[in-house]
Amino acid sequence: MPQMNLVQAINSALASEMRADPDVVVLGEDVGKVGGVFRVTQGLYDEFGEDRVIDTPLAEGGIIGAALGMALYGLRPVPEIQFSDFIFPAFDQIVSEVAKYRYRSGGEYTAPMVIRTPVGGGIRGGHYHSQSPESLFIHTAGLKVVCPSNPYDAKGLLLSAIRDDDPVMFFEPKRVYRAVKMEVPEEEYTLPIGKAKVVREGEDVTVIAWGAMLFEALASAEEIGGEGVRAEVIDLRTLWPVDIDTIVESVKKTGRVVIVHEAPKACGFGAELLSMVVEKCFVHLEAPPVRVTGWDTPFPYTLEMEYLPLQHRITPALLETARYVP
Amino acid sequence: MPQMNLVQAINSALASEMRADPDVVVLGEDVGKVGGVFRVTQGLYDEFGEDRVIDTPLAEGGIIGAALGMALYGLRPVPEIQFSDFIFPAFDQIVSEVAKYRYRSGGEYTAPMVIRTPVGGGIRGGHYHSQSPESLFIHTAGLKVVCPSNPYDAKGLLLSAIRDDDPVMFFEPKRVYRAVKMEVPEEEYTLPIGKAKVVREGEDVTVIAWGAMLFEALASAEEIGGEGVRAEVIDLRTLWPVDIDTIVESVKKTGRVVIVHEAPKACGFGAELLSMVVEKCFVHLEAPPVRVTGWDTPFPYTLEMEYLPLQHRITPALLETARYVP
Amino acid sequence: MQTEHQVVPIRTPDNDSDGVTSVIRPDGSLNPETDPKLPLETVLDLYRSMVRTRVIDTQLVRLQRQGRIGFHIGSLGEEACILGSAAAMRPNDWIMPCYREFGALLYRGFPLQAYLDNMYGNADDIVMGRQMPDHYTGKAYRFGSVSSPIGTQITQAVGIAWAARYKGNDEVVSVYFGEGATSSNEFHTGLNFAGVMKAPVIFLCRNNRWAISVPSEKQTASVTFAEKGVAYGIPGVRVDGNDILATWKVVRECVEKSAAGAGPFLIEMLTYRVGGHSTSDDPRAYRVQDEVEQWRRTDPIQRMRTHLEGRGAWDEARDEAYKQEVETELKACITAAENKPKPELGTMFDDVFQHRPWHLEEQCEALLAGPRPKSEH
Amino acid sequence: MQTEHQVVPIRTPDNDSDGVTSVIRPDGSLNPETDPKLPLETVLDLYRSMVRTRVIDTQLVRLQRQGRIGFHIGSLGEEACILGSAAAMRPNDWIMPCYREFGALLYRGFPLQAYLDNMYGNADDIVMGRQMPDHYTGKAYRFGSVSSPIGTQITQAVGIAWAARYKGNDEVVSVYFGEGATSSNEFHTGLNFAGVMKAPVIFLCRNNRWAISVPSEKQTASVTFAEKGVAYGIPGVRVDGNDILATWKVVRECVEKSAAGAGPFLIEMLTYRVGGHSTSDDPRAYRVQDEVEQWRRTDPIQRMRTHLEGRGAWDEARDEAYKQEVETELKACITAAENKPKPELGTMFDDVFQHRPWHLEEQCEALLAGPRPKSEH
Ligand SMILES: Cc1ncc(C[n+]2csc(CCOP(=O)(O)OP(=O)(O)O)c2C)c(N)n1
Ligand SMILES: Cc1ncc(C[n+]2csc(CCOP(=O)(O)OP(=O)(O)O)c2C)c(N)n1
Ligand SMILES: [Mg+2]
Ligand SMILES: [Mg+2]
Repeated sequence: MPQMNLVQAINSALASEMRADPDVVVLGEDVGKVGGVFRVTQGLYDEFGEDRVIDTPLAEGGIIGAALGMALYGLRPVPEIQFSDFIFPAFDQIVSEVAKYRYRSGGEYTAPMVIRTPVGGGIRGGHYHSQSPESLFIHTAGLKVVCPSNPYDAKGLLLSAIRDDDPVMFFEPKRVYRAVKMEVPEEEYTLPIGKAKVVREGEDVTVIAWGAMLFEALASAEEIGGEGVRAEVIDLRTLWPVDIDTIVESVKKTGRVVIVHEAPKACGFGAELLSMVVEKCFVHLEAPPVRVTGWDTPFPYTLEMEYLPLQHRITPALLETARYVP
Repeated sequence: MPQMNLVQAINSALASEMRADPDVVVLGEDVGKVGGVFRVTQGLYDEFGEDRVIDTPLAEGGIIGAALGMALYGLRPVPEIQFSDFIFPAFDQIVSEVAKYRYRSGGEYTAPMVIRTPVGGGIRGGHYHSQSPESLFIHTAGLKVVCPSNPYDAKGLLLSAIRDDDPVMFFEPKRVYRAVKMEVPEEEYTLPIGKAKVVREGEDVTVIAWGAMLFEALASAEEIGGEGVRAEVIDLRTLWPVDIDTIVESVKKTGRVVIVHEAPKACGFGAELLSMVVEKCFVHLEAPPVRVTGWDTPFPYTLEMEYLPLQHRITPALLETARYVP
Repeated sequence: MQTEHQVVPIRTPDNDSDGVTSVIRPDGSLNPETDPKLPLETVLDLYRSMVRTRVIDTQLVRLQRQGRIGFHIGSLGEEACILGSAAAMRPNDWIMPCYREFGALLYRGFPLQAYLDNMYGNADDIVMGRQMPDHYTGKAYRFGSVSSPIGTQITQAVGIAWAARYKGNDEVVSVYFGEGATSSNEFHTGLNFAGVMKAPVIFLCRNNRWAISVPSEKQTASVTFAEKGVAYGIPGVRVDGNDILATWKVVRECVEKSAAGAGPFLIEMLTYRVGGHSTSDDPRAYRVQDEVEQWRRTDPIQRMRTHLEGRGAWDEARDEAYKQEVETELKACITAAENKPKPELGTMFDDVFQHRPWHLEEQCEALLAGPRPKSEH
Repeated sequence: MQTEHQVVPIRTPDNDSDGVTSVIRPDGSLNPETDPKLPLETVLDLYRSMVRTRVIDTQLVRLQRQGRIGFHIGSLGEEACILGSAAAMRPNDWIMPCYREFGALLYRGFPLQAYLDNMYGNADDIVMGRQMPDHYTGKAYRFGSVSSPIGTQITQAVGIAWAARYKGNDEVVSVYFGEGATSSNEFHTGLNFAGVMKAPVIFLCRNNRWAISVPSEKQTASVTFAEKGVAYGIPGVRVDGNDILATWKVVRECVEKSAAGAGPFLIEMLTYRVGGHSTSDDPRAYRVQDEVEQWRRTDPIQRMRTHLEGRGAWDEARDEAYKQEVETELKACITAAENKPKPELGTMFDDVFQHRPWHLEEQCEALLAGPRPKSEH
């Protein structure tokens, strides 16, 4: 089985689905000839031609609006937004149109599309090449939100997302685009949207993470293992609709939970996760749930490692939570 | 003292500040000659002329982008977005520019402006004349968010917001635009941004609300008073930065809290409030905090009264929370 | 060098001259140079479609005033440009509406009852009472879903057209919007994408002179709306939008060219919003009655009727009879719509996604378990 | 009627003819009809500003390759249009940058050390290391803050211009953007608002033929970028952007007209992005070297030097000496910048708001209390 990094796995998913289904088209800025600024669509232009791998003018609203038209017609477009920080010119199309088209047309029309976009910090990107806007889309009824952490999941989830009849926001953690290589089947396979994965079992405290922060959470879990604290690590993979069963089961077991994300704390997805945990596991909670997140500031450049909720911040939060006595 | 409804109080605030400060200008769609589709800016065009009350072309991004330019130059623009549902074409300007200009210019520039916009449902507005997008702006570092429930607060808060050196989202609960009249001074006065108000004291359960839902919360509080349950009602008034002291003090007293808002539940501001309460009052909580919110669907037309978190849904939540035994 | 462009002042059909195509002359005769020479039955059909639209419009405003429906946004005075353009689209072509084009949808065969059910948001409403009145949809009629946010349908139309061509289907997409919408992000992006992609889209700009209270001269400093096509390499065309034959002709020509590979066209249809913006609006607050009266003189229905009567093809009796027929049909639909129940509660949670996820199941159960709200509104 | 527009094919300064103003001829002589007849000292000053910009650009790319700075987005080949236009703005006028205009900021007197501190994001960085390199700001120089999202500065420029006029100040605002940015929402809205408001804005479109990997002919189907002004009632002007004298002349004329009340202008400056989009980009993946070579022949610095040498006002020795001077200054600034500490941790929480609210105080305390991250990156 070939070894692939995240970029290659996503590329492989796109290529295999485009081979299988002529209704799948890719569009976005620089996705064609040059294969995307992160080279995720490399080779697709040569294989499938400029009708299926479309270099668009510089307008995210046009990319999503046109993709929505294609989806309404019956295609399965996979638009790319070059950085998720640049999704906002398309925000109206996404939240007012893509998310609501099925609902507002009484189910007459559907809007199947996968909006792929790199997300997250740690690549010296400053304000506008680092943000994690997932909670804005989770708040918008009608969108599924996926964020894989590793190549295998990425391919399986992307294939599911393209075949899904609902629009899916597909956030790609760019900090780990090339960080991890693992075995990924050349052939197609799917992983279910809506299923989290317990990537490390433990009895003492649950840590919920996704994307690039999953690796930080894992590192912390290993680190505190040395101190005899057993952390269970959940990789959410799908952010919305979230896999509540896996979360509840774990928190009922540990009674303690730490939630990690890069986005600012205020109204981040961590707030929703924390709230759901409290609503569903109140009597099981042995410690206050804790959020380890980006600060409530714009994303900084020089100090980005001080901004991100990395291992050095997750570890003490895990220890404190695991050892909390009321 | 004159009796004013919310529309009149906001109008009075605008007129008095425009008289006092020539740097205050109003711009937006239909704000001029006709005085706004809700008549909030009525009379301003006649009094201050078309240079200070500007009917713009139909482009929210232009309204906010131009307002930002004015603010950078030193004016204090008060742009109006006709419905908060139509704020999304301006979303990029607001979250990428207005919110970050001070920060990213190292404090060289400031972006003082008040973005006024009607918010909320209950006026038969369907998907696009009913939404409550506050959490999207709370999640964006750099914005203050205000939502008054009554005419007196509205005038005092609007005057503070215009004089504030930071950008303020000023959400006006349109369902109660003309519902309540109260005494409002003709002359100028300010109320501090960042201060909530305990509008009803009680020992048994805290209910947090704002805007139009405040009245529903109050009605529920009265209703359960008959059953001997004493609810404390907090009108947040400023959503961000939220008045944490008032909330914590109340929840420490009651040990129980119900949060009410119209926006969908997932990643709504209720999630943040609930999380903060848990983080700050864990050991004081005698019952799981509860959210009574809009459903996680687009905002419906015919069934909107079944969508909104009105008295009929707040009352049982309050009773259950007040009577909760683990 | 200054880029030059032809200056074409905004004209009413009254002072029509070069630059704006029209067919029906003030005396009712047709300009033989522009007359599309449609069979009489088609001309009568076009005329009746306008009358039907107006009868319905008038009745809906009345229902709103009586509090029986919540809202209506109509097409009073704009019937010719809406019906003429809709009729000029071929059956396989697509129509992406703005919000004033219920006449176009009915013209395509959408049942009047279904439209009324949408106006009432009842259990039979095609969108299940989820959207405001006049936010219909008609996929079977190749007609998009009405949305309130201005302009969003424009880029979507480009995507549909692109997709149709990609699939090798001979289909052109028309998309309606007001002149106010030319200021929107989506107008710019839609036309720019269409120009680059050479997508078969007919951009139909209803220049009815007003965007709620904002007159078209405050909307843009360009001299015409058609010339905005220059910015996208798209031919801009102006037509007398109160002349249904002229509209039909110009639109059909563009459709044929576009189908043949000529790419997109921008058509500015000169008309006038005779009524308020919607039932929520009173235009007396911002415009003078004189202007309205001037435009009433070019009423598209009256112009067509003058023509038909001159031809001996129509008369007062037939007009009355036809109106009566529409009114009878309409009354029956209203009665039926009013007697239908509201949509079922659970439908609120359908179609957010294809399948209801757990959280919507949970919320639906909570809603069904009650309690019920005290007031209906 | 089809709106007509003049068709002006995209030209390089090589095949320049009518429609595109230029001054410096291939042989270095000046076209007397267009020559702005600047004093020699000014001409030398313009030349030196280009050389300085290029020396800095070249060095910054090197620093990035060595891993000493994180990023650079430069102006290689575009110096004439950037410096010529910046120089043509009057001292009280405003400049709203895109991201390639550090040369314009330095031209206005911004200290080179301050620019280098920004490139390093150190404690002395004017934006406190908050933004990526090349995201400077210069309010004292009437220069806006660089932002990454494409186009956002365009509507802001209109607001500034409107405000200046409202305050009765004789100030014009210029705003830079690439030809790719003409596809953005903000280009459309900015030009439309400026047209309607008659705001004194000079829209400076650097048509450098590429938007990262997308060539200008995939960006739009309009023949030129200048003609996009038609859509907004704004005169569109084309200038040889590799000719600093032509750029100066055209921009200054527009500034004067605009200041006198003529409203906004759109200037398309024809140039070429000789380097990669930024240090993150390798253009060999999408364009042929021939094209680059063709444009190198019209190099704006070489053209100006040919002119100056022809006049006997410059020679190799002076050129070397000047470059040496800049390099020495630059090296000192680099050394200084590299030796400065990072911004203090607490600064991360300043300027989100005027005063730190409780939640940022709390977060700042948590951060300061540690622990510190394991790696710097
Ligand atoms: C993005 C957005 N902004 C504002 C509105 C409110 N609004 C509804 S219709 C309208 C005017 C539209 O004018 P025009 O495009 O000329 O169409 P017309 O109503 O004249 O047919 C406005 C401002 C909206 N629906 N969407
Ligand atoms: C809204 C947005 N989308 C995408 C990007 C990524 N991006 C950065 S520069 C660029 C190309 C810009 O081209 P152009 O406007 O011609 O300017 P140039 O770089 O050629 O000077 C793109 C797509 C961005 N910064 N902002
Ligand atoms: Mg209009
Ligand atoms: Mg470019």
